Amino acid sequence: MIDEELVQLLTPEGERVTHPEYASTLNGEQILSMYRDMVIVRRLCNESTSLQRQGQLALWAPMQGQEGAQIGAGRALQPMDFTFPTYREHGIAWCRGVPPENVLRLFRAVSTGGWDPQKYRHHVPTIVLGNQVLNAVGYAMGVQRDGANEAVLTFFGDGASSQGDVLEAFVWASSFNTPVVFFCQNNQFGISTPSSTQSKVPLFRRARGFGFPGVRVDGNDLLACYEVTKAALENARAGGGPTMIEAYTYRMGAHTTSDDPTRYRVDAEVEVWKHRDPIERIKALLVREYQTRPAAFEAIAQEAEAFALKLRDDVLAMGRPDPLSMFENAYSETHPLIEEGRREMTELMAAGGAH
Amino acid sequence: MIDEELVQLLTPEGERVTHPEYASTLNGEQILSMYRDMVIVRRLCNESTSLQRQGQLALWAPMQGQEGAQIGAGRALQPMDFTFPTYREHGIAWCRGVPPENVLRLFRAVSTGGWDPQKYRHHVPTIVLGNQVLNAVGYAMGVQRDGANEAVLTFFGDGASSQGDVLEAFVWASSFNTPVVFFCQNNQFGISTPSSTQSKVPLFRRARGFGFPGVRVDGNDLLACYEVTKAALENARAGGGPTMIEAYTYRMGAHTTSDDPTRYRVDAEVEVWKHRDPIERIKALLVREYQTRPAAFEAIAQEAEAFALKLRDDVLAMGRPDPLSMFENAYSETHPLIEEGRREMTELMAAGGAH
Amino acid sequence: MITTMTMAKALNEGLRRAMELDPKVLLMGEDIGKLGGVFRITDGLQKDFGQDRVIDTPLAESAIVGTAVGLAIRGYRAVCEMQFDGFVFPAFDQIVSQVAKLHKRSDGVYTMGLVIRLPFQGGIGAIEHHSESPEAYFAHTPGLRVVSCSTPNDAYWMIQQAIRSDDPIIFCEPKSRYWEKGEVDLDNPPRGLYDAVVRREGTDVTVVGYGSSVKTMLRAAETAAAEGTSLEVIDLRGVAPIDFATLTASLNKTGRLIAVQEAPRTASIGSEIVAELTERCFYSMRAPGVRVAGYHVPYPPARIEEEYRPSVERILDAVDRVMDFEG
Amino acid sequence: MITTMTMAKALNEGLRRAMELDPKVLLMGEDIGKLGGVFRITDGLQKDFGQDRVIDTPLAESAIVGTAVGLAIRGYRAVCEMQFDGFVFPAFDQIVSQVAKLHKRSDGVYTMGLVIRLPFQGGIGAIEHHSESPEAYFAHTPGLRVVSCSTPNDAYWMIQQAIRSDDPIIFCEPKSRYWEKGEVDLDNPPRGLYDAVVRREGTDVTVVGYGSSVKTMLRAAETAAAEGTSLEVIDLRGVAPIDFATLTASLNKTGRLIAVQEAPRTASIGSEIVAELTERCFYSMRAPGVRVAGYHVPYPPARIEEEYRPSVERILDAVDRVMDFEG
Ligand SMILES: Cc1ncc(C[n+]2csc(CCOP(=O)(O)OP(=O)(O)O)c2C)c(N)n1
Ligand SMILES: Cc1ncc(C[n+]2csc(CCOP(=O)(O)OP(=O)(O)O)c2C)c(N)n1
Ligand SMILES: [Mg+2]
Ligand SMILES: [Mg+2]
Repeated sequence: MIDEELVQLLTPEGERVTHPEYASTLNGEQILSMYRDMVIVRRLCNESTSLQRQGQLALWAPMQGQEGAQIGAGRALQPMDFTFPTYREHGIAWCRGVPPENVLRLFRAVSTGGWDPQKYRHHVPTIVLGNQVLNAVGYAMGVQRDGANEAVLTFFGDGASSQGDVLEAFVWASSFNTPVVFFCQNNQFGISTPSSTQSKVPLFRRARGFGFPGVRVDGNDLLACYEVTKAALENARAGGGPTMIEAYTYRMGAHTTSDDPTRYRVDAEVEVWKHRDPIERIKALLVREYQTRPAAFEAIAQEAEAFALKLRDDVLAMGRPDPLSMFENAYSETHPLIEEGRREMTELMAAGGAH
Repeated sequence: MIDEELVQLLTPEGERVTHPEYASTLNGEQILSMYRDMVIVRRLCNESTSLQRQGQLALWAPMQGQEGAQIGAGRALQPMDFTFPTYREHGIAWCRGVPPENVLRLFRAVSTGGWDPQKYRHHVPTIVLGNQVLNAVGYAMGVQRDGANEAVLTFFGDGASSQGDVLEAFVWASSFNTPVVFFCQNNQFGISTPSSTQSKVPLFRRARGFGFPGVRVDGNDLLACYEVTKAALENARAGGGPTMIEAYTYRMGAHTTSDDPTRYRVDAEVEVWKHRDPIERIKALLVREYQTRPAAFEAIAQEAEAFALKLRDDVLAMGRPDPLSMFENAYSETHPLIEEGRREMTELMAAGGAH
Repeated sequence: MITTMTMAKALNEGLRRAMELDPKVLLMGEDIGKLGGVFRITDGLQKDFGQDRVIDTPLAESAIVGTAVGLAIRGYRAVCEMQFDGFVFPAFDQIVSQVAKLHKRSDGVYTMGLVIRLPFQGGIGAIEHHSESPEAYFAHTPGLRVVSCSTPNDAYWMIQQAIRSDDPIIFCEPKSRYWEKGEVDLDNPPRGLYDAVVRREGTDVTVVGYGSSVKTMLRAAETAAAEGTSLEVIDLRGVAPIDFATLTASLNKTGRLIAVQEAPRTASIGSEIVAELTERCFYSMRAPGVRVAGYHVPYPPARIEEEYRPSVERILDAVDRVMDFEG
Repeated sequence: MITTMTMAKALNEGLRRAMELDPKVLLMGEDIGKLGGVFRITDGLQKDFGQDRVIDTPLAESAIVGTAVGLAIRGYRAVCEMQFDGFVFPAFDQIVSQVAKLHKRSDGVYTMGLVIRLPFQGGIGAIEHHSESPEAYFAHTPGLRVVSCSTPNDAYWMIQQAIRSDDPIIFCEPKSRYWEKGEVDLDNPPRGLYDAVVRREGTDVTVVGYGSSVKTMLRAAETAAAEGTSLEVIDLRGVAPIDFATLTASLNKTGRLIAVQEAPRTASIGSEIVAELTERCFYSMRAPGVRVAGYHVPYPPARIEEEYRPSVERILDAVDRVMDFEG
């Protein structure tokens, strides 16, 4: 992984390296707190996978391996910034303060959203690849018009980078110089499709051709992800326009719980990436540089267990929605077909089992 | 127009300049013959504009100013290559051998196509911006599968360069290394939209970020357009993959006969570009270097006049299509709604004016 | 105040008024600023409201609608112009997947108060992709609303009502009527945005349509009257939802129904009207409802478009059919 | 030879057979190669036919269809897989503007012999955008054809017939039935691609639907029979064009009509069936045709999807309505 174009501040072994443009500004306390975030969201992913296996979730999209990218980017945000996720940004949702059980509502198939996006300044998940990237640029146009000191951070994957919507978003962000940062997690795969199918050259280079900077960062390096995102967001808030960040990382698990990655990738590759685990890397740094004690790690591990237990309880407590709720919020204003549908369903429920 | 990135082989004054990568390979006879093409397609545009003013065409999309780009590119093609135009590639249609009156069928609103695209290896005009660029890449995938020694040349404008379809086509062409050349005529405008709205940086730079070369060529320089296109097509046929060519030119006339360009551009700009007229430039070269006599130019001018007269006659002879023809070729195979519609219309025509 | 103007001007004035009343209203589209739009509907508005409120966009419809969604999330009300009906399709995904669903997906937190203006239908002798009638696609999509105006007065008021609505609205403008004049009452909005209106009373046949068809239906009614048949002409206005109360009242009176549209017939607004009204008025109906629609072919070259579009002749032919119906 | 297999396997075998018979047949889509598609419909085909004929594409639906158009021009027959119904919309523009129109625009020179495979309808407990029923959009579009299979035997034969067709076909696969088994006759194609088929004969009510609804209708017919009402269940198969001859024959017998679909009701296939059949069978009808459809809301979260989809209960409720109809 020696790559001149790759911003790295920490080696896989947890040793610091310097970079001409970016320096780490985080102190030990902050790093420990971000380590905690990473451990918790990984625990969230593990727990969700078991919940799915036990039939409690319809699906789960795991993000193990991408904790460095997401906690790095997520902690670089200011409270007033706004984020536009895909279906895999559980780490970002965590950083935004979305109650974790709400993240699971979509996957438990009790909601098509999950949380109040204005309250947490975190858009609902977008499943149609690339749609949210244009929505983010539009939001950023609103920020501009309000003269607000805010930035927008939007996510997409290496696969989605081929969608017209993402590429049109690049055109617009450049044309209107909007305060938006494009955060592409290149986790090397669509579902089975390797990122080489989407591009023969590193993805971050696309940005330059649209007239704004692209940066490739080691997505498993929390410190680098944090600094690169922070700088891009600051630049956006200062009127400097868009940046594209390609976080070069690896999806350690399956695409979703429906996926069987053994069909398209070899174990050896997964093994290689295990040695680049973003969490282990920070742990090594904490031990080496900040003399963090086993007890501290142990406390976090315990916290994560407690977190997982509570998460499980919260999820199991999520009942089946009232079927009549499908008529709520389909429209803002009254609509005759909504009234009719509600009436029909109510009658059917009342008649229940007439046949 | 001194621009290091711009390939030029002839100055606006018709003086030759050298370029490190491209040299002109055309002899005097060829240049004269291409001069003739340019004069004729300009005459075609002038005649069509008058025809439209006289109510004989529903619309016309003029291309005056773009003759260098189109005849340069069009003459660089091999017979078996295939081309995918927009609605403005009258010069390419000419080079492909499409009967000129057929080009006007769309604009006389007697057809939604106009010619046999397989016979002339020139696709029917595409009006929905960008659609044809993906179609071209698909065709090139077919060429690849056939192992044929052919290339595909597809056109689009600076405006269309913002469409998702064009950008997805870049992704695909790169991913599959298809034998396609993207020829973007940057004539500085969408309708009223300046090309700076589509991109803050020269358009040709986009290609590089998708993993293939982009070249900017002086679109008013016939010689340069010819050589750059020829090289790109040869490279494509040889398996070298796609190239994007940005022909930097200027639409001297209106967007279409429905347009009023005085609303969005100043006369002074148009004047500047008149001095860069692609036809005058070649004429100057022919006079200076090949001692072409006035009589030769005169003969071409007369040929163009005769051409225009015939074109006019041919267009005026184009009758209104049989309304029943709308049912032809809507489907390849029988379809009950087509039968029904045909029957209904036939009855209505027979009843004609019952009320 | 009552004044006379074209539908194009009425839309322009309606947009102006909406922008004056609400600083969150923005216009977006291709060539809508300096040029004033290819139909000049936005003429002069960029000059008066600036480039930040009347936005000349890059040429990409998915992006026009996709960014309008983001602006809605931020509290703006974007009015997006699609240059022509045939160019709305690149934006179809954003419309169906995001515009129509985000109010629901955000549990009501977001309002998608955006308007997509669509110059639609044919009749102007244009080349292809410039004369489409895509309204059924949108009517079929839960989460959207569709309306169409047929007079300058409606144009003036309906565009303002649409912009004020918190739901996303596909606003269909019959481009062949842009240059026809009519009276506009600048003080009194005529009626609710989705209310159908009886444009001519009649007793024998209910003829219902919208947009450019309204004038054609009125012409047919005149001829029919001369021939002794009385047509009740209804301008739908609300294409989705449809004001079935007004239609039912009419059909219960006439017992005969003709639905007129330029769009092709299969799975269309006309299908919906006939199916639903048959259910509501079964015993009043003296003949089955009949649809007069575009044929099931790609929109033809303009020289023969009048044979494709519902004409007075074709409506009268349908009148004969429902009047003479014997089963 | 008659053998038993799932619909998924039948499609796989049908594709394999089509590829064996015609070297111009190509498959394109996301994850269809190595992975065999998320539903494994193309399992093993890339291994046997190579990467040039079973093409794992970049993730862009407009490009999948847009390049399939170019391949058709070059003489290939591309079978495009849309991973899920909800992801066909980025390709909508290419489908409506090019696929549907190029045969016409080339004056018949090009044939657009391409197939767009669409796993559609709900019932698998998926998250949103994975359970849509977009068939009406395509049925409304001249130039396209739409079919849907409901049994493994039909799946096996219809996919081959669709691939052989020179017209572009939207091939709707009821994903909730992929894993249900049935007999496949490998030698004798059952009938024409657009022919409706009576799946169960009956005398009181004609119940018509397609895809996943067929099984639901058959279940309803069983219950109804027990309650003394005889339903004739028709599997549409051809969604556009519709085989109205078969439907008319049935309706003239029963006099009562129910159209069933998962898609929302407005301007839908059900609207078309009711409107057209009312015109054709007016005097045979003892009650107005009734539609049982998805509600006019975005597809709900899967935990309550069974209340959204037409259920046996809802069909029987409609049966009561048409049997008890008094106007
Ligand atoms: C428009 C669209 N097409 C297809 C899909 C199906 N799909 C869901 S996720 C996925 C892969 C996306 O890969 P990438 O963008 O790299 O994101 P990742 O899943 O790796 O985070 C696909 C094809 C979709 N959601 N949207
Ligand atoms: C998808 C789509 N949107 C809008 C239009 C309307 N339109 C026709 S030409 C044009 C400008 C195109 O500019 P450019 O691509 O630079 O080509 P040029 O006309 O300059 O040759 C526009 C907006 C269209 N044809 N297709
Ligand atoms: Mg990925
Ligand atoms: Mg241009």
